[in-house]
Amino acid sequence: MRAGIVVKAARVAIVVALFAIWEILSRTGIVNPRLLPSASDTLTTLGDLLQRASVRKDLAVTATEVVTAFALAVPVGALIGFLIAENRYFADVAKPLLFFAFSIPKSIFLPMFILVFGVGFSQKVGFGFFSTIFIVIMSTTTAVESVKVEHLTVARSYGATPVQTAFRVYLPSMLPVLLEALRISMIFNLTGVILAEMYASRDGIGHQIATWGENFQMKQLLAGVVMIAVIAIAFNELVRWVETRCSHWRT
Amino acid sequence: MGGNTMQPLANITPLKPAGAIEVRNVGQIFKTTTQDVVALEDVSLDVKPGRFVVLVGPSGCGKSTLLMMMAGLRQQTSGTITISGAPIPEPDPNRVGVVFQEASLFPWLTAEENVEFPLALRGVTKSDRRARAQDALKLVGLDGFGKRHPHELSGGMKQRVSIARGLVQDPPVLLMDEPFAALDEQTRMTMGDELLRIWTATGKTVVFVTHSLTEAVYLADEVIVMSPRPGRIVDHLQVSLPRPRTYDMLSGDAFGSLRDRIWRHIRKSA
Amino acid sequence: MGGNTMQPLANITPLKPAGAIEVRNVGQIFKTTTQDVVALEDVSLDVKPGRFVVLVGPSGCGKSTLLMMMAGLRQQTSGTITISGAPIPEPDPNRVGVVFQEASLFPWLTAEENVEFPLALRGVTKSDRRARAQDALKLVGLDGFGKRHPHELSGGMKQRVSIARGLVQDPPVLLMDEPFAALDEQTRMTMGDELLRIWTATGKTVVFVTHSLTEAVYLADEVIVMSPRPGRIVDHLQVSLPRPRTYDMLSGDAFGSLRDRIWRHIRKSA
Amino acid sequence: ADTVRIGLPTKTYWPTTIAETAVRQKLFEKEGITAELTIYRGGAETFEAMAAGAADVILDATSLVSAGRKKGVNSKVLASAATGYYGWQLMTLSKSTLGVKDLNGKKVAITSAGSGSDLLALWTQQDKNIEFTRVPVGGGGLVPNLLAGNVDAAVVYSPLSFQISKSGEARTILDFSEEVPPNLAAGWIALDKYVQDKPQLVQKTLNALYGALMFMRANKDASVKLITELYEIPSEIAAQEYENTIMKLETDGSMDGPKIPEQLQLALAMAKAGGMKDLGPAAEIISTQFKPVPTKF
Amino acid sequence: MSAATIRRLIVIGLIALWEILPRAGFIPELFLPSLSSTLAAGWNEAGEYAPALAVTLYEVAISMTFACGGGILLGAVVGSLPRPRILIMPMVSSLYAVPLVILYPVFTVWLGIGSESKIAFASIYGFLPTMLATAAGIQTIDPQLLLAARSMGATLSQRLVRVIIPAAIPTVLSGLRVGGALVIVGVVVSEMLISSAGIGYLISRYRTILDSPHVFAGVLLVLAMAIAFNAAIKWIERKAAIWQTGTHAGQTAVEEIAPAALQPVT
Ligand SMILES: Nc1ncnc2c1ncn2[C@@H]1O[C@H](COP(=O)(O)OP(=O)(O)OP(=O)(O)O)[C@@H](O)[C@H]1O
Ligand SMILES: Nc1ncnc2c1ncn2[C@@H]1O[C@H](COP(=O)(O)OP(=O)(O)OP(=O)(O)O)[C@@H](O)[C@H]1O
Ligand SMILES: [Mg+2]
Ligand SMILES: [Mg+2]
Repeated sequence: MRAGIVVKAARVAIVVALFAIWEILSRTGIVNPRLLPSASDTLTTLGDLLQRASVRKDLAVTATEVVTAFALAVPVGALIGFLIAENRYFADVAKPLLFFAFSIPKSIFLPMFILVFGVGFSQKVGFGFFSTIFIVIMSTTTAVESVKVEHLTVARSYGATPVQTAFRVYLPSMLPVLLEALRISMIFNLTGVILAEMYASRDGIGHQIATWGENFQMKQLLAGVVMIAVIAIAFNELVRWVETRCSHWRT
Repeated sequence: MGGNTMQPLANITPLKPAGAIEVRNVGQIFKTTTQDVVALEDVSLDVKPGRFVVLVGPSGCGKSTLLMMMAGLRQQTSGTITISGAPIPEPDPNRVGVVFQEASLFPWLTAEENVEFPLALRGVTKSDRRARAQDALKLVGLDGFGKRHPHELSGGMKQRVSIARGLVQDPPVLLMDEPFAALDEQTRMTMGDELLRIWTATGKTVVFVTHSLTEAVYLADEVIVMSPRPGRIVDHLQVSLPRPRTYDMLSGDAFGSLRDRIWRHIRKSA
Repeated sequence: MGGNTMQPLANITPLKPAGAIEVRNVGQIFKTTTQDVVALEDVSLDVKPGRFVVLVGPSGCGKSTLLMMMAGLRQQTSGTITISGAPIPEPDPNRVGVVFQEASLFPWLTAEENVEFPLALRGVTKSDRRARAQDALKLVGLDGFGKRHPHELSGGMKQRVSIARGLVQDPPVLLMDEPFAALDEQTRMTMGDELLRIWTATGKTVVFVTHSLTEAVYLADEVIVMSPRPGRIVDHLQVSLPRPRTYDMLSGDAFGSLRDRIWRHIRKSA
Repeated sequence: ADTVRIGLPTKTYWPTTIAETAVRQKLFEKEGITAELTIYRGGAETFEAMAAGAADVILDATSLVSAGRKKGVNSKVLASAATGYYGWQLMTLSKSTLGVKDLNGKKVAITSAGSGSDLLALWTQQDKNIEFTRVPVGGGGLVPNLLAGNVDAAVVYSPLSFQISKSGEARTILDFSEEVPPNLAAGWIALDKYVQDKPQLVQKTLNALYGALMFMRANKDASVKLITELYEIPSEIAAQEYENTIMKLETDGSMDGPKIPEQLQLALAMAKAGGMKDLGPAAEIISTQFKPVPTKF
Repeated sequence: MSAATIRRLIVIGLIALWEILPRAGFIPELFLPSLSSTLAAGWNEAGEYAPALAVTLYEVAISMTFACGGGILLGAVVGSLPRPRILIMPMVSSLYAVPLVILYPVFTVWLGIGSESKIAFASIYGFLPTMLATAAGIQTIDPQLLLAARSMGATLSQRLVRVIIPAAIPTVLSGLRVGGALVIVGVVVSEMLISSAGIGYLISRYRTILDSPHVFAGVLLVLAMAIAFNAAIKWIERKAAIWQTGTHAGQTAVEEIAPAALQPVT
């Protein structure tokens, strides 16, 4: 954190360099500009798109779905993951089954969600939840497994209840692993919601992006992708902010 | 050592009656991948309420194991242990407190927060907790180090935080596993005297493990000497030196002969 | 203690010349979130090759920090340190070996494998490595415990494995941070004698941190006394007692006066 | 008012234009109903949505209706919508000199296996008696892969086909709207159960949809403007789309017509050739219950 | 009742439901064909599924090497060097935030439409979680252990192989689990999107023509791959447990070996 400014500068430099390469590749025609419109064109298009009320509305819809799905998936997933890590019996029963569920491409189940929820908010949220929960469960299990036995013994000797142990020992010591998991989960969640929107939708940004792609509107498509990436990155940064606030005790 | 102004721990007052410890024919066998290890065999021991008992014995003889069993952190393979009249299948901070051989501080908490931890578990209010943690830290000579994280403390400082964490709980039975091992002689003496003062004031039962025979005799009502593998009790001495103890007694004959008697056991068995 | 038949460490032979240590005006300032801590200030020190130097001082005075800097594990904020004539910006096991204050064993390796670890790093063959590790474990009285994992060992046993790991490296300069803190007095004495024997046979330079003043005087050529925060050297004693040392010397006047002199420093500063 | 949920297979497909027109011209309102438009990823997805009860009236390939009956989804074609693949073209890069016959042994991009574009590719192989590899690249991959030279030709749908032809990037070597014999490729569809429960609603929906078609035929400028806006394409392309697809759609919609069974049978035969199994006779899926009466605009 | 029994009962229950629900007409066959018809469909077209499975397995195997091998290695490097960690990690996890699935059709332009693009996609898909999990796991390592290794002159690569990876083994393994599963998903999804071979291709093709028994036959094969992968990880876990005893995971594993030896952890 002390070298914060240097690191930040380096990071900005890398981002700028990436955009510059993108621009050059496209402008010089090394890559067909029809396939990869230049960075500046994409950003201009992005600006135009954001002017449109319909796009802003789509973004708002998607954001609401994403946030809802995430807010549901993370606590539920974390709880299940915790139970699995803590309770051997439950783990033996559930772990392999969950793992198999995790290994199947989720998009196969999209029709099931329409069957159960119809098309709409709950279907998107449901699918976002479904895409996220398994990774949350698995990451929580991982995180729990990195906790030191001595620390648990100490807490036990002070008569910590399971809930207290969870919040005062597990949570802080798992934090780095957990936050990383949170980041990945968010990405899964976002992808899940967008896939659901692409699959069947009346609104939402995923639906727009699918159309742009199928219509070979590369500028809009890339602008849309940038838009989603920015949302995900903003979330990433939020998590990182939490992380730096919480783990200053690490050297 | 930062500001060695050790002050009384105001909040440690004789609230709860001291506990009795009864250990009956206790054995502990560890199953390892290679073979079974008989760590303790047929250990029986009675600690009356309010006594200060010191456990000595060569490295690896089972002292820590015995303490863990008394704390309910490990179940014996055979025999029974009761604390204040009841078995202890689970750790119970209302009956027993432990200071571990390794400091085992939570790295994500500051020294202060580490000491507050057991109080926070019991729902003591923030301000009350803070005050008591401050007192305990003052007591171990770490006034002003409350805001540091464990990795910013020296080995001895960590051990002292761990002692403070044990004391702040104020349990009727206090089990301490080599608490002063990483301390210099002066700090060790001061801490020993503080411990005796608290003990006298509160009437706790203390079981204390140490490798320093001088410390053992200086602190104890009774010294229990253990032999190595399988760990057994080979001697049980009553230390009848008057209290308060002074460092002058260390050169006295009574002291010397007690120390020698223990030393002979240790020498033989190690 | 399991089979205390300490035997000579056959493979520790005087292969490399001992190293000299020069510490010049060294300071160490830790930046913490709350404030800056001056851990060491203007420390200068010369250790001639082959000397046995003991470092004492109250808890938190900066002994471990000084050792870490000599080992190249931490860079000083100011001043210079040279080992065998060259600065040590990086740890260099060919010049310096360290035994840490906390055992720091690798939990996934057995005792034996932990001791072999530094040899494995240097590509010593399996059989050679195993033989040397066995010797080292025998030396610290842990013959037969090679197959155990650290969590299956007692506190003192872990510390001894850590000592064995330090010795097996056979570095010209050996830095030991309270290596005997968790040992009972008998084992401590035996280990101290073993260490002196190895030191005599190999001519290593040893810097040894301890809190036991008796041990300090018993082992040392020179004792360096440090004061607490900011850590400084307040005294530098030459121990001219003849070698080999015996435990009878402990009651002699020369010994007593040296011990007293150190004690007064510690008492004052702690 | 009753709400009808209309399922549309992709955004830039003519049914969307029709349904949107009906909404904007308030034709549903005039019928006293409201409509909710949902766009799906493709024909199969739309059909599944109807089967799942998430869509009431959909526009889809007639072959799916037949396949669906064997899978426990009972629906029928209520109104005929298109008897050709309007705007669908087999295209190569403009600089390429390949003709249809030259595609023997080459690679041709389709959207996905079993889709409309696959059907057309298979038909081409049969009709022209050639063999080529069909490469499913997804809707978004058609033009990029063609431009990058990963494939030699692609089956492109409208208005994308008009667009890349206009931009000079690609040229048409086979126009499916001309070449494929008329068959009932697409129709408005609903579940039997829905038809039974709400015949009135279905009738009104069809009225509005065909009313929209009538409106579009009568108002070129407004329609082109709508297409431009909806699909974010230049107005020339929109005009092309208007001429080549909208104007060719079935205006009547009645399933009573004498040619209907035959045209439907032909559509099913094509689907069978495309790998669909278990297709029933055409008669099973014809519903003559409705005759769209275009809503007045 | 033992956990394995319960699990078996659950599986049997699921299988029974799978057969009964569609048969009884509670779920249209379009959404879930009965297990028997799925198996029959798979069996009848075995000649088609077998080569597809071979293609998918080949792609999975190669992607797995890239994703898991590379992910662990890079995660270990990045996780143990503070400077690159601060610099690179945010960028990497941000990069992962770009929704690749959407861009995949465009990527095939450069990577081709054969196995390469699937391998690239699945590798990236599985690589990042493996790497991020490994890097995060490494941060939970006791710094004292690294200090000790450094004092013994361990080079960076030695520290990596002998300290960092063993110490982080539980996290690494779970990273591997997640990464491996994602590789399978990645290959199948990219096959579903764009390809003319593999299980994913068959799934999406049959799906487009509403042939659900054949779709689920493909899904069953994917499941079989996951089961095989899980068995492999289990095997590694058991091996690793012997030398991993300092953490919760190790403890649990040791308990499995000698149930009487240790206390349950909580
Ligand atoms: N988890 C375990 N598995 C196997 N053996 C164990 C385990 N814990 C302790 N032991 C063995 O039990 C014996 C007693 O250990 P204990 O830690 O009680 O010794 P101690 O008296 O505290 O020694 P020290 O003074 O060195 O701390 C030792 O031989 C040790 O190796
Ligand atoms: N990483 C760090 N950050 C901040 N302060 C530190 C750090 N490491 C050590 N210190 C401080 O430096 C001082 C010296 O610490 P050091 O560990 O060298 O003491 P020591 O002499 O070894 O004590 P002990 O005998 O208790 O082990 C202490 O006050 C300690 O709090
Ligand atoms: Mg012990
Ligand atoms: Mg120290």
